[in-house]
Amino acid sequence: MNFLELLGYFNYWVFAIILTVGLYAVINKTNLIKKLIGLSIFQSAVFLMYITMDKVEGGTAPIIQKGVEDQIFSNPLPQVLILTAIVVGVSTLSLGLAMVVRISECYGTIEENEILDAD
Amino acid sequence: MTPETAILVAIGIPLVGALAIALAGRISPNLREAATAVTSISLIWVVWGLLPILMDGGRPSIEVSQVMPGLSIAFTVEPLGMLFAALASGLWLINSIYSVGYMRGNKEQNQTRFFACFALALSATIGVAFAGNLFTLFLFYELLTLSTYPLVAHKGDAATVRSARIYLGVLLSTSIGLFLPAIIWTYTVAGTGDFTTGGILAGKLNDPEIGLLLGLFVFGVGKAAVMPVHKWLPAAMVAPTPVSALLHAVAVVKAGVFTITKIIVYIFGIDFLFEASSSQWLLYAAAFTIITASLVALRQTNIKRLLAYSTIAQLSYVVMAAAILKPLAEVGAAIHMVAHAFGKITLFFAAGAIYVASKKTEIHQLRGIGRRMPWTMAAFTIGALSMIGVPPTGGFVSKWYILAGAFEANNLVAVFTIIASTVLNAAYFLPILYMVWFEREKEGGKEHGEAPFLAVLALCLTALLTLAFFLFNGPVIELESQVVQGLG
Amino acid sequence: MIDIALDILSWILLVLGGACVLIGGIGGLRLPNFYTRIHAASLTDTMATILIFVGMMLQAGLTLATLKLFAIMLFLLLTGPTATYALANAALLSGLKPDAGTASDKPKENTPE
Amino acid sequence: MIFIFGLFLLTLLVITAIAIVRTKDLFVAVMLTSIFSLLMAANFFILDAADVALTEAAVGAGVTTVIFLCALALTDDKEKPRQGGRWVAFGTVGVLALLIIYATFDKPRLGDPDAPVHQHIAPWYIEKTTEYIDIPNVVTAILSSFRGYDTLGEVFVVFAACIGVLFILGVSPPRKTRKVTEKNSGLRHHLIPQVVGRLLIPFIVLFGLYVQFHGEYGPGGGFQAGAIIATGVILYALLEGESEALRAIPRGVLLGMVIGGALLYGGVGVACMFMGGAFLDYSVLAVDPIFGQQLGILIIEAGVGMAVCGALLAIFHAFAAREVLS
Amino acid sequence: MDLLAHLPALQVVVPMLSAPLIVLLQPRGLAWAGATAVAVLSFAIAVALAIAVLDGQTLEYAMGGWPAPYGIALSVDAFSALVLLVITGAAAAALLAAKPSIDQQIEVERQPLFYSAWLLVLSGLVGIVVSADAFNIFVFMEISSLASYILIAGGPDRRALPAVFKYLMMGTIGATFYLIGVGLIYMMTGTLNLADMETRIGDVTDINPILVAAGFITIGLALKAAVFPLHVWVPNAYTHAPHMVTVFLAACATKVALYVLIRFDYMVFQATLDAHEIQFAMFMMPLAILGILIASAVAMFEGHLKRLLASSSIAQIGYILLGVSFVSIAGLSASAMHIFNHALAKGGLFLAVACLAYQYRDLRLDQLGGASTRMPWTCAAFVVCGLSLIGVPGTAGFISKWMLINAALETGPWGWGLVAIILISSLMAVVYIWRIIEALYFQAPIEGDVPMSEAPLQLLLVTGLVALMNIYFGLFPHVPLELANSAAALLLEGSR
Repeated sequence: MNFLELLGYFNYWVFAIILTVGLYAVINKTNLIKKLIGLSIFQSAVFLMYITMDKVEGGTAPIIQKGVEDQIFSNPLPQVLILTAIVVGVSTLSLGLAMVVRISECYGTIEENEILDAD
Repeated sequence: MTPETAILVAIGIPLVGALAIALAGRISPNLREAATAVTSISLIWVVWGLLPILMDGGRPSIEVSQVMPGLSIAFTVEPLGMLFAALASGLWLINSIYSVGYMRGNKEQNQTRFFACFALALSATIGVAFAGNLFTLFLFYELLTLSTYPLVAHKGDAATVRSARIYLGVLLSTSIGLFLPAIIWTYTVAGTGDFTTGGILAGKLNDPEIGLLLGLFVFGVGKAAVMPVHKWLPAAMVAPTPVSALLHAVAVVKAGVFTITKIIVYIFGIDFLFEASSSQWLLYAAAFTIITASLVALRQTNIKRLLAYSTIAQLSYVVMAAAILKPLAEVGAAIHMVAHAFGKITLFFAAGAIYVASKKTEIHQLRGIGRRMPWTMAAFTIGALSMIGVPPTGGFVSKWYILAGAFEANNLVAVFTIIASTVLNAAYFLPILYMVWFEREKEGGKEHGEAPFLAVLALCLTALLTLAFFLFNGPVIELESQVVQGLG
Repeated sequence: MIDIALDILSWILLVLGGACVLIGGIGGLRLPNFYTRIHAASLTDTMATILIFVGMMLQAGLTLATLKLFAIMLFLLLTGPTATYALANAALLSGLKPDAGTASDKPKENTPE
Repeated sequence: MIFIFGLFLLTLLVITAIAIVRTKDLFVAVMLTSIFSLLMAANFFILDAADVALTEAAVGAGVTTVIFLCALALTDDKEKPRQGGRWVAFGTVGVLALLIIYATFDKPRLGDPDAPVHQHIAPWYIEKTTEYIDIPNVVTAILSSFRGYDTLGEVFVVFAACIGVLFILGVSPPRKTRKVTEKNSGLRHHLIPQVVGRLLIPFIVLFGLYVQFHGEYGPGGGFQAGAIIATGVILYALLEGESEALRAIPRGVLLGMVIGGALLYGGVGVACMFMGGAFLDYSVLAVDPIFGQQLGILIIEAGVGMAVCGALLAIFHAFAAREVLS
Repeated sequence: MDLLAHLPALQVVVPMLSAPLIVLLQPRGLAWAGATAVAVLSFAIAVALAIAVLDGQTLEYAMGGWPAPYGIALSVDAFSALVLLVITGAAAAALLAAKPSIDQQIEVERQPLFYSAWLLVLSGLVGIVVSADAFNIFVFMEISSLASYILIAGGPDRRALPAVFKYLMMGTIGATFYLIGVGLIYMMTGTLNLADMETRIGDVTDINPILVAAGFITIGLALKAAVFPLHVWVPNAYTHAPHMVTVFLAACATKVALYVLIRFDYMVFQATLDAHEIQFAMFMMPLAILGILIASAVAMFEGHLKRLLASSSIAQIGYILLGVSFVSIAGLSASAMHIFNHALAKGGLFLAVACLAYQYRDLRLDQLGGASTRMPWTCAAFVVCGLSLIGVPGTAGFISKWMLINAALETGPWGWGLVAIILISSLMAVVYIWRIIEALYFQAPIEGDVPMSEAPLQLLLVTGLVALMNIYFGLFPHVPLELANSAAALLLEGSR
């Protein structure tokens, strides 16, 4: 199924694009909150990559129904990993936001260059 | 106390002493001086206690720790080291007597730090003397550099710190940049660094490398002040005179030449080196240093700087003697260490005494000072004569042996150098002596008498030693000839 | 027979719902100012919701799925208008005056450039 | 068919991401981020990752957005334009993108059943789950038993974030500050949202509990449940105002939930140790190892739920209850 | 329960589970006592582990009792034991000394959270070290990172906040890169267990994803390890963190990332990547050399005490990397040794800095005049540790330098050039250490209300102890040496 094949790679390409978009925001933006948003995009791109690799053709979510025979399941392991990763991402994010709040209290701005000028 | 433990004790005593001095210094100066005296006396007792064993050909040795396979901290007492240790410990006592007088006479600051570091330096010196292999030697060599840095920088003002930086910079960079690679090279080639009679490199290196390695060693051991790495010595003259006296007449510089001699004798082995044509340059380097330093000394107007350059010249005597690579010359080298030590320390003491009594530092100020401080200047005269090598002083004996060695190797360069330098020495010392004794003092000079009693006592002692060494040098020679037994 | 009729009916509902969504979308794009636009938007999450969900329920028949669909529809019907209200309210508080005319309020709005 | 839908969603994802980066209004950016998360969740669902989809929706689209908004309220919601310097960034990320796309060739295509991923370990999980643990949801089985140690670590990540936010925001704001009135009174003056909200909250919490305890059978589990319940309470806080919410569930209780949850999880592990198993080896908890496993999973999921819910709420309050600089 | 068998798990679990309890210890001082007790306990565990693996064996532990590639396995070998000793030792020593300094810098009511975060860092770091599962490493990496952000942000200076924010950004990017790399490997091998990866990665036919994964993992970990071009977060973070935190993190945090990097490069990739040695020589070695030289040069001209030491840390990381890049037993053991010795030296230095900072508010060199008379013992300890950092014989630092030089000589013709670089950098170290010592000893004391007194005894004792250890391990380095050697052997034959 050639088209599916293309789509399969398409997933990876989207992963690459989102990753780079997020990273671009992290590198290039001076606004700290914008950096954090970029960071979260960056991370969710990775989630996409993991989840992409767990799909099996004709598979279903790995929940075993009693009595139903020879059903194909998608790979549960990447899902587990990403469950963890998502929560880790949120934790990092909230910590970062807390710092941003303190920074804006101490410096009166959340623009990186202005902060650098302040010191 | 077995001789083995005696070695460790000898190194330990000054360490403990340093601690005691540091603590005592917080209570009272007298207690501190007492601590110094006790330490130095007990040190002498231990070190000289080892002499008889050496005389009977004993070689007590002990390994403290095998740091890494093939790399161990070990000590061995052999004649050269024994001589060096005995010399240093003995002169330390006299020197402490002197320094008490000097420091108090000058009301110097931070005397506690001064005496503590002094003890520390002594411990390092003994370590260098007794080191059983290159690694241990290097360890204590560095320790000596570091522990003498505070002494040199003692005064603490900007100029002093700057020259102290030169001192430290030259010594550390040469030792890390040249000496350490040389050691590593030796370990990789020979697989060991133990000092063994007849050398460990024999047959393991070929001709050009020998010269290169020798060069790394000679210039790596910056303390030997072979030109062009002599810059630190005049710089270090900013130190208080006792420091210059002990460290730059005895401990530090002698550690340098001692190290070189020891390396030539026990690492290369003189025969092996004698065969190697590429090792000849050392002789010329030493000769060059002798002549140049003497010439520079001629043009000095400051007493201590003059003595500094004279020291450089005299050190190269030892190096050259070692480089002649003949048994007699090696013995001469050893003796010259002693003779020069006595003579030079006397001169420094005298210079210090003059400074304390009259705050005079320049040569031209010394007109007729002999009448004011007869004892000091008498001692000065003896020291100067010993430098020139006039009998009846110790300097004569050592020069005699070196010359003998030079003739044995019919090494005309050495002979010529010695003669020339003798002339030069005379040329820069005799005018001073004349000026001191026979010229009339300028009018209106400030009135002053002798230096503090302790100082004078000390310098008279060393002067006497200088004379005594001319007569009673038998045991030393006997001891040192053990070094070269069955060689040459 | 009857299930065919149900099928047809459900498809009609679904198509109508889709149409509503489309209209709402077009309205959201074309209408001049804020209030008119949220009006268009609210069309999607009320009318369209009802039509589509009823359609799907008819598809599902009397199963657990129908129950779930009903719950979801209820949820949407509760939240959607509330959201619209909150939106309008916020706009009002932030000083955006509604006017009967079709004057565009672009300058007053803060849109991402 | 479903793949077409996926294609569509992915394209939307990219567009949203670019829009997020381009907009200068942080408020808009945050809202778009929430949409981004929803799209992502839908995508995960298409790819058979029900649990992940649920988590992403609840955490990514829900809680994250709220926290972002709180932070915006405390700082500034406009981004200052910045000039120059972007070509370096473009270069870097461009190289990165090429690198990854280069890596994608040779990758097994989407859904390839012969991909090594599906050959080596996953089958073992799928077949042994029934044998050792006997719960339908393999994801839950792996999450809480086979790789329970990871999950424990994850709980402690959340714990770390919680104490971190409390620690960093623990210092009182430097300058003189005033309370924003509407912030405390919530939406009490707005009838409709209040009524609707009041109506919804019980259902949200109920649904949370369902997800919590149904996790062994369907998609769900501690994290999702914790997040959902937290959103319920956050909604309450928005309606009734900060102070009300804090009166309902005081800080101490929240911290207690976090600590209690973490310790509950760890305690189970230690208990297993004392009962002669390895750390987190639930099978020793009961005579019948399978029942032991189920029991252990039940307990630790409860612990996870408590910890996550408490942590998210504590973080939310730490932001929301902070006074705004004048 | 058989305690020895459970040690690997306990090593992680003890500090981890006691972290929440610490939060509850509100009353003043109690939190500190609890945290210290736990840290010392985990140090004891680390010692026990080190003794257990001293003979080169490896302790395995199956979490949850599930067999290795399916469940998560912990494994402790000589290398990890060495690093464990460093981590737990640093944590315990710093905590033992910490109380006065922390009381001075952090409000009492926030202290329980602070100490709890401290324990989390500890558990996270040891968790990374003992874990044998790629993803599990990521999780614990995050625990330690988040907690260390907290610790650094605790600094009273407001500049700590931007610094730690930068650290958070780069740290998260690094962790995510690592995650991508692990994902790619998982995609190609279907496993997460390191040993399993090593065996299965060999028969992966399509090499591209693996290569890219190697790149991502290397870059990500290099970010966390502050390898030269990626070190920008270090100086500010170390400078503005609370002093005791600097002691702790400077001693071990970056080294753990290096540890993981070494683990991956030698255990997972080497079997696959053709010409591993070449890749190291072309890629790692230049970075290491640049890092050593440039960072040392920066340190030579740095005016702020902590910042100076921070840049020297970057140079030291370069040394470790250099030893690794030789891909030889000697080089690896030199690196392992340097991990240990540098922790000793730098930990001691920062402890001394903490002592100074207790009396001096301003840590710029020109403000430190007369310290030697006011706090002689501190300065003495500083000198000793400084010498160890320079690598003066008789101190711990010399051992690793010596080993490094010998390893360099083994590499053949280039050897002498590398030796020259090492010696030059040592001279640079002499310069920057000596600038500090001159400031402490020979600089006129600045007039001010600086009290003429030593740091509190508690702080001073630990500092002195560490200084003495620098000398002790310079003379009797046998235990770490043995560990380092067997670690190197394990790594290399594990890869062949």
